[in-house]
Amino acid sequence: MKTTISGALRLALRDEMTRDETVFLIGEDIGYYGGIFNVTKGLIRQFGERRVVDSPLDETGILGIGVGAAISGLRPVVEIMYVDFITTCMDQVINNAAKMPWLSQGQLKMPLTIRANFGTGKGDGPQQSQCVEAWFMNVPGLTVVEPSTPKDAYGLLLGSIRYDGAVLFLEHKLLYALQGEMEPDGRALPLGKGAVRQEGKDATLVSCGLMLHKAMRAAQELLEEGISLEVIDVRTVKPLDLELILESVEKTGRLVTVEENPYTGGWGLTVTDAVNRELFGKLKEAPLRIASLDVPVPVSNVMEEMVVPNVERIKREAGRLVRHGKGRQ
Amino acid sequence: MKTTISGALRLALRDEMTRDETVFLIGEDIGYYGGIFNVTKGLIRQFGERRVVDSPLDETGILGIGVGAAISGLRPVVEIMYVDFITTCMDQVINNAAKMPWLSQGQLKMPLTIRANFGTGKGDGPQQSQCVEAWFMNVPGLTVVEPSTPKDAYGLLLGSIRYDGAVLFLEHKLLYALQGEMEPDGRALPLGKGAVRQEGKDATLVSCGLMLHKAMRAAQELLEEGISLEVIDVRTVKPLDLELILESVEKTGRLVTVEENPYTGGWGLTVTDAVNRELFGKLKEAPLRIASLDVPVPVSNVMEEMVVPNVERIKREAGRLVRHGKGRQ
Amino acid sequence: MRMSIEDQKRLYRCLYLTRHTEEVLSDLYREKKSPYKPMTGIGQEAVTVGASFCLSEGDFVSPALRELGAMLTRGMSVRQHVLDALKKPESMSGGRFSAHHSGDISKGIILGTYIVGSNLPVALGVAFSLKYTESDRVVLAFFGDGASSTGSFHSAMNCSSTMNLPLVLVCNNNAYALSTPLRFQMKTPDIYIRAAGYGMEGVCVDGQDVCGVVEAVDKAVRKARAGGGPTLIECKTYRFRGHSESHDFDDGRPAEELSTWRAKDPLVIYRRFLLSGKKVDEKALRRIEREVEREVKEGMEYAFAAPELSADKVDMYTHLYADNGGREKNV
Amino acid sequence: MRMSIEDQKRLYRCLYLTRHTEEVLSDLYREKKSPYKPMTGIGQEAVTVGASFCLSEGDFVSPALRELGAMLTRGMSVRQHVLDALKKPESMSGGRFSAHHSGDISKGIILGTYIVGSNLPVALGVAFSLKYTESDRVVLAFFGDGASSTGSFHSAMNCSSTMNLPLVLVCNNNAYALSTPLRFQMKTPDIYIRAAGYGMEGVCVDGQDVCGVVEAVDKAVRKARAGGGPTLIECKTYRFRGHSESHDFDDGRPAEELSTWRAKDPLVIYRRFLLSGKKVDEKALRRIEREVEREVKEGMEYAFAAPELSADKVDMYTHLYADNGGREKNV
Ligand SMILES: Cc1ncc(C[n+]2csc(CCOP(=O)(O)OP(=O)(O)O)c2C)c(N)n1
Ligand SMILES: Cc1ncc(C[n+]2csc(CCOP(=O)(O)OP(=O)(O)O)c2C)c(N)n1
Ligand SMILES: [Mg+2]
Ligand SMILES: [Mg+2]
Repeated sequence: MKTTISGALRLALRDEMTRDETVFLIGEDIGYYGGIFNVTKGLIRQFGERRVVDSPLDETGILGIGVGAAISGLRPVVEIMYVDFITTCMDQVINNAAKMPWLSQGQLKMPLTIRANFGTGKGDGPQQSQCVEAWFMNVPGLTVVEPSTPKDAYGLLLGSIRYDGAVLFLEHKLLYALQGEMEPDGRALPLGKGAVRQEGKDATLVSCGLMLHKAMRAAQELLEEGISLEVIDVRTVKPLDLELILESVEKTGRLVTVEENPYTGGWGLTVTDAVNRELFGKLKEAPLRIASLDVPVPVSNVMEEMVVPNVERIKREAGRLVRHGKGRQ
Repeated sequence: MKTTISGALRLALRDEMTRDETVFLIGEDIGYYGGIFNVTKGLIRQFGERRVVDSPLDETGILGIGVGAAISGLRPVVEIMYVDFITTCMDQVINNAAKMPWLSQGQLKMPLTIRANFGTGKGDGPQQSQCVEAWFMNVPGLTVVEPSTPKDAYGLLLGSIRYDGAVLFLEHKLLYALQGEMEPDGRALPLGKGAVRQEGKDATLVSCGLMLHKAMRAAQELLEEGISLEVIDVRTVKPLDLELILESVEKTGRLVTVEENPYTGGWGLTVTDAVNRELFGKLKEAPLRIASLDVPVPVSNVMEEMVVPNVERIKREAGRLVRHGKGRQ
Repeated sequence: MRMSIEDQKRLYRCLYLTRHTEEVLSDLYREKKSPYKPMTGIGQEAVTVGASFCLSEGDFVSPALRELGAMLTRGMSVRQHVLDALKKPESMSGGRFSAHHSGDISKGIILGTYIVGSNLPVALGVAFSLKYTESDRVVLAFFGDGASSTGSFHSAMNCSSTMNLPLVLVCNNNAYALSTPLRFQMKTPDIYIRAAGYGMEGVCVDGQDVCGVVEAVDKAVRKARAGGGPTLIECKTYRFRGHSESHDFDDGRPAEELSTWRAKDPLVIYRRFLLSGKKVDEKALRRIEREVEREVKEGMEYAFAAPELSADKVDMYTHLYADNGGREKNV
Repeated sequence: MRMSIEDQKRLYRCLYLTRHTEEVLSDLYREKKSPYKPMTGIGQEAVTVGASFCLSEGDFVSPALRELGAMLTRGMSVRQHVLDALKKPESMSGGRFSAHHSGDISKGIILGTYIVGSNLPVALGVAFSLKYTESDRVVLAFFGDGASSTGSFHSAMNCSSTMNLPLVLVCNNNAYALSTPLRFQMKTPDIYIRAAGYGMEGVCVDGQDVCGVVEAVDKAVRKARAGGGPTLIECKTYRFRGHSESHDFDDGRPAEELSTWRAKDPLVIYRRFLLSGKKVDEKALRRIEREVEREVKEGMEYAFAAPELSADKVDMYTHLYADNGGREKNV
């Protein structure tokens, strides 16, 4: 069937709630309102107020309920409306959700899924457009997932809910409406596995989320200019599927990471570092990172467009890397 | 004169409070008690309750006061007792302190210094020993400082207080007692400038804080084995003094970063990325990162010792890199 | 506060200015003539405007998310607001930040934030400054019923009370946080009762009656000015529009609820009050309205005609770091 | 709660067990015979033990930072605690976490956290589970006066009240957060008065009188069990020792204050109460004490003799990720 990413997420929630009584949803405006991007629309009618909980405007409370419920037998799917708001409950995420299973030697499980929308493109400015995966790269115990297609959204959300550890499940707000084929077959996708979205031989583009689609477009356009790019969708930003990436870069000899967060400290660093280390001496060019400018996300669309990588820029920089080396100049 | 890092910090606070009436301190137990590591000892007697404020146990309140006071003409030095607790006020740090000057086009200034102790070595476990610089690498607008000597502690703290932007000033808890020469001459050190702590030619070791001292020791011991390492103290983790580092690695041809945070997502990535990019083809070996294991900090000293890089490990891995290439095996 | 006739007219002017500006901007948005999507305080003007009206020069106000009334009452021009709304180069932030949260410290308007509740600790800090410098100025901070659930609210309440700071906390309890009714937000529908737990005075007023709001806030402001510490004032109110102009008017709210509240339009109520006092007549009010309409029109015209941001003129990095010294890259 | 003589003796046993264990561990630390630095609840046992005593099998307790009494009362053995304290391989966390925050979910003890206040939202979540599964079990969560300033406290109060969850919040208000006296923490010295603001019942009891604590907590537990929602119980108490054993006894506290409170030793008070009832005699209490002392001694001996962690046997990565599949490196 054809559906959107938000439709696929809704199907995943519906299917898993049907299958497993311990799964419940909690968040702001997710019940009668159906969620700020309609992902949970209709679920309260189907499952009732017990399993779809409209919470107070309090992310610490929401996360606390998630953590506490997870260690006592439930499988909470909590929603942080915009991921930027996670800054108000970081303690629960970093110090409790990520650590409790390890601290208890597995006595406590943490089947907690934290859903949140994120990203630029809506002119929502610096506190409602952030792309925050990189803040969590250095937090052992967390898993960070970022789907880019309806099929993946469905399978990865099931995988996250069924996974016994804490998952930050990030949904790009501009991708909710993206259409694609998928089957609501109740099958989960494994976390931590990337996917080759397009095969190529001149360079490997590594990306995810909205940027993945821009990278794909750039790759398609470059193909017409005779440059063949392999495009990898990491799908899980933490842990990254470095094996898949290394295999690809070993073949292409060139690496470009495309990410939406600011350049400094972005997750692409983990990719370039691994590639530089493991393929030292075998690379045709220095790996290239394409990322947002090192500023907050401006509210103006003119400025936002300048800050975030676009197809043109990816094309230009990746193309230059293949043609002349040294992507950025 | 000879003093400890905590003595130097205290002198900096005293001197700057004397010089500038707008400087005040706020934090938990910093007044009559003198701070958990005695840094503010005696200051309340000298400056009174107005300028040395014992706050409620509420980091959000503390940071809010810091941000609000900074934009209205004061120069707050707020203390987060252990940096781990910053997770309870991340919103103020990330969304307000780091962004307000930019958002207001400079109408608002943010002369805010956030002091906090951090790090391993006291057996304080996973929520009181974290090393968190990397969480902030991807937050444009913040500056992150980490002194490693009494002289630097004094100069960098003055520099941070006088700086008109938000600074996270991180003090390693094991270094407070470290002695060294310094002059309380009221001179600030510039932020963002690293220092070559030891010259060498075979490889460049880049580090800071407690790890810097371990790296120095390792370098000294390796020197006896005929390996000469250049050791750089970055002093400011964000922004990193990449110029200084690149210059050094251009000379030595090899890079080792030594950091205390977990390996994945650590700040060393920013260094290896820059070096790989700028010196591609000129490196003798792939840059090597030495960091803590990818786990929370265990409370057991036996385990903590295994998690955090020690002199032995730095020596072994850096030595191997110079001798045989490929530091980690 | 004893208000002179001039004061009363000025107050009505502020109310009408706020209402009219928001209506015009909303209409333009709905007619697709403007890209700016307002989150209006229509229906809540008595709170936003009334409370801000109690401030004097040098005082500060910390707006939450629908406090255009506070900004205008503090002297921000319509022109400026529309420049901000349209993200023009002449906007306060030069295109960096939203008009909803725009600030102008020269007028005592503290820059806001998208993060609900997060303006309160900042307001707390400004109040701290005022006490520190022994100023007799005060800070007025707005927040909604939704924000009362945040830790930020708790921090501002507890710290301001403990430290006896000149902070007046004004809650516009409009019965909803986005779509969420009070029953999902709190056990009791009252927020002012929280004050007692912090040893603070808590007051509850009818948020549709600007006179009552002014009286309560004025008293709290005077108390704060005199070193008497903070006050929490809850104003029972209602937003007549959706959460934002792209939301339905009701968001699932019961129709009768909306109509009951619409009958308590703060502008109508104050207008009636003024006329009943016989010192102001219909003509005088019409004159004010005409003036305001002209001001709004001129402000809109200027702002819409003002140059757009163009990519080649954007200054992306200044003020990100205080000295900005060479930090454009890899900061 | 009507307590039988057996119950009363069991309660005294728990009090004495807690006191004696902490004293022995503190002595050992001060004599440098043990590396473990206790943060004792000495002086506060009536709160910690008394409140936990009201729970039944299947209930949960969420300790704050000095709640050894709660752990022991819930059935954690002294041996286990000392194994945890000494970070032995046999400890609950295998050397990963501190004894102060140790948990054992099989005994209903929820793993704690160093982050003050942060256990409260977790306890809230466990209470949510209990309601969700229509269980009649309850959660008892401890926190200090210091924790009452955190946003976590606010969240637990508001959400538990709004959702009517089976949570009993017990505050041991010992007048200090580390060194900070109440006057720097809050405007009024009372915390139970916060409850009303959340539409919750708030109760204040003498925390040195275990009978009063038991009565109040038992009532709240029953109410929660019956679906009556949460209660906040503030117990006025005092810690007789420093913040931790490496801190001075006083931390700057006035000497008279300490001696006044020391005169209200909860063990002495309860002992006297038991004897005055004539149903328990000195001999019986001595017997209990002797038994406890033996148990503590044996627990200590076992734990001190137990093998130390050795680097070659450390399992660093299990349970960090649920499946742990090949994530040892570059996770
Ligand atoms: C911390 C945080 N959580 C959620 C949101 C999303 N959000 C924006 S406004 C709003 C409702 C705010 O309600 P209230 O405080 O009552 O103000 P009102 O809109 O009624 O004026 C929500 C949930 C946010 N901006 N920040
Ligand atoms: C969020 C946070 N801030 C500060 C600390 C440091 N700290 C540990 S215990 C403590 C005092 C706690 O006071 P209270 O809650 O009254 O408990 P008590 O020690 O009196 O039992 C402080 C400040 C912490 N652990 N967590
Ligand atoms: Mg509201
Ligand atoms: Mg206390």
